[in-house]
Amino acid sequence: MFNSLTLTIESIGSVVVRRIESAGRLGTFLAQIVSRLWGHKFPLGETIKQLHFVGARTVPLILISGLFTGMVIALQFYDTLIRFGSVELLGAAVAMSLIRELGPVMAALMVIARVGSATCAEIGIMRNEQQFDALDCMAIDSYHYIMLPRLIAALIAVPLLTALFDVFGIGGGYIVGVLIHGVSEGAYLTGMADTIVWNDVLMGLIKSTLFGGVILWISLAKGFYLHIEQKNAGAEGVSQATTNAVVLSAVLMLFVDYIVSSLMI
Amino acid sequence: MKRMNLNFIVGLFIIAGMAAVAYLSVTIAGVSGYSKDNYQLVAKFSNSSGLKKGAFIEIAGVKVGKVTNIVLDKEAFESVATFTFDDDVALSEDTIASIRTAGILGDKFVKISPGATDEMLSSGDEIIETESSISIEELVSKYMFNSDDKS
Amino acid sequence: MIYQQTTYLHYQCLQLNGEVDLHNSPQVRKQLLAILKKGDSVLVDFSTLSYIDSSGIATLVEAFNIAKNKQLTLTIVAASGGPLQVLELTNLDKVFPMVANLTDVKE
Amino acid sequence: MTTTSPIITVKNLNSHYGERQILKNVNFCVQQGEIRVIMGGSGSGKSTLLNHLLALLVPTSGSINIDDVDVVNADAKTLSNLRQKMGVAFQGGALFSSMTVGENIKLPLKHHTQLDENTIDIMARLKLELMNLAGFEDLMPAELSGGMLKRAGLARAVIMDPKLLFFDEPSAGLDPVTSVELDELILKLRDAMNMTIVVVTHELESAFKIADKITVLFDGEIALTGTVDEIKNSDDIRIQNLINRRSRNEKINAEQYIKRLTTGQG
Repeated sequence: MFNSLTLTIESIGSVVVRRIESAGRLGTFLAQIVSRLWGHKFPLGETIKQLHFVGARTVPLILISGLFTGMVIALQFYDTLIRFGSVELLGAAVAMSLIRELGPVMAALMVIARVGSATCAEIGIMRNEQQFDALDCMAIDSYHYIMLPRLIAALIAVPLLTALFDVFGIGGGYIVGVLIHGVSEGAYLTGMADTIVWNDVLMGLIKSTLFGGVILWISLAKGFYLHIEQKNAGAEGVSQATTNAVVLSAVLMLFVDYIVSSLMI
Repeated sequence: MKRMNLNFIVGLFIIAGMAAVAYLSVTIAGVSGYSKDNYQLVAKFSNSSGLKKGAFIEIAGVKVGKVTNIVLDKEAFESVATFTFDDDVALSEDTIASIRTAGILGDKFVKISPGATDEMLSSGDEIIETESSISIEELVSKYMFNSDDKS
Repeated sequence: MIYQQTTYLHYQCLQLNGEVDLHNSPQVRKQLLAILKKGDSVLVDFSTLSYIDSSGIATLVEAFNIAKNKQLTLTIVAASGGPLQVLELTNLDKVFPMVANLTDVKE
Repeated sequence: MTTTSPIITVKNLNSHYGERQILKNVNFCVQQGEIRVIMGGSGSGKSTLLNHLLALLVPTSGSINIDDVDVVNADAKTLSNLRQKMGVAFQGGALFSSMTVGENIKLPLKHHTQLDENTIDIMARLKLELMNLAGFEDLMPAELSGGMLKRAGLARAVIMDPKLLFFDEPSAGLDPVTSVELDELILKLRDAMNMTIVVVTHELESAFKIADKITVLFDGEIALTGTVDEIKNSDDIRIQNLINRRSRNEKINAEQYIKRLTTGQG
């Protein structure tokens, strides 16, 4: 009885210790990457490659999901606003919710699904195949050569993807509100313009930049520390690490979302 | 060739993204590099409850400016609002500024009723005649009180 | 200096000294390409060369190819020891014209 | 071999993985120009030893000196300089899957030298020729077989003409012919480039063929370091078992055996 109690306490303790260690690793990992901004030649070629992967190739997904998100919220708001007789607020409502909240969050979720998971798996496989050992042995700094370009690419690409998401979402809202339900075009567009201020757009941009950073940070770290954090270093380890990365970056993203919202509203 | 192709696609993406950001901030949020010339007037209200920074200023239902600042005059305990008008809107000294509500539950805005004198207000001047917010609660309680009185 | 340049018959003779490696092979390359640009054939004298790495070999390959396209020659003189083994390892001893002594060079 | 000071000196090396001790007081030297084979079965600690030599792991105690650099305590700059003089061929090649074979091989040169693009291209092709990989330059690693990957990894390892080459399991997973070719290549590299080569393997045949000296590891301890003949004539029963490919038929302690089977401890 006493024995099992000590065992339980011990195992709880070790879980706590592991969590704290893991958080510490994430922190030092980020600090290492950021420190490579100074005193090194900026890895432009790799960053462009990553902008292509993170940004350009995510655009179709962003456009489609943006369009449908805009259509759905326009439909929902239309149904709500019509009961209060204020459908002229539709444009404002759609744009406001997209620009401030839904755009950044939905675009980030798309980036997690497409880029975060793939990146974590790729980095994990690189770890498994000793590619990081090889980089070390060639005296090539992995933080500088592998991590930094990906993080920078995300910081640039995710806000742009979010803006595209917003614009297509507004377009989707226009289709549902104006073309299908006959809200006047003027009301939809000027309603938007009258309500949205620069602060709203800025909030969206700040959020999406941070989300981009968080997603790549977590995904890179979970892949990079695969050999430390996973019991099974093989294919199972990669899949487990990817799952962890997706879940953690999604949760952390929403946390950051709340913090930024509460600071800026 | 392959490299150029990659740069081209990335360039295209950046341009499209920037265009989207520009659309959101310029067309929708109304931020513009060149600001339309404007001038400021101040107005004091005994109560500006519900009026917010950024609220519209209308003349005859047309938007002519925005409320850019609201502070408390700490001596007179009055609300001092700063109005920013487009330059082509000229107002005379006996202009009346009143805080109104759009619809029953809508936003507060400022309604300007132009005066008739030849003396024009210039930047920094004060609109003397103002009408403060009327809250529904006050209206309702006034009505209730009056009806109580009668009975 | 990593090389000395002399004139031998109608050749420009580039004598390599000591060790040719990643750091000084660009100098050798520059000089070799300059000679070939002027339209002279080259002798590369290995007699005082103790070590040549693959960047040096790659430089010779590039120069040899340019020489061939201009109907000039690039001849290796007095290769022995390590440098010769490197040429053998890469099978270039069968590609470059090689002579044992400067005196063996034909006019 | 030369009698100058050794290029690698390992003294009293101890290493732990968690609680478990992997290396126990390992001592050995490798001379310049030598081909040293580190041999041992799986779990003998040979891979751990290699990782220590490559400064990828930090030992519990002991010192490693490579080319007059204290590897354990070296700062980043010194280590980076040393590593540019070392080449490492990993077991599976460890090529980057997002780059072509050619780009992979040129990577160290692009990073560490200011050589002309033409020179770099020719150097890479020279090494590919050497590894019998001519014409595979523009393929992606995923399109190569295991043996090709290994050779491409070797090409990358020697692209900078290192003084010192480490080779992890050269013949593992290769057909006998390719394996023999690789052994010959290792000998040629040493002779032509005067490289010091450290090979980690469990293959006896190739070890006997290429080694100047062999260091045999058992359970994290050095059983013997010696020439091929010394190893062959060793009367250490474990080494004889390894040579004759006999299984480890240690004497069974019946009581402990039953305990292990039933409780998983002991």
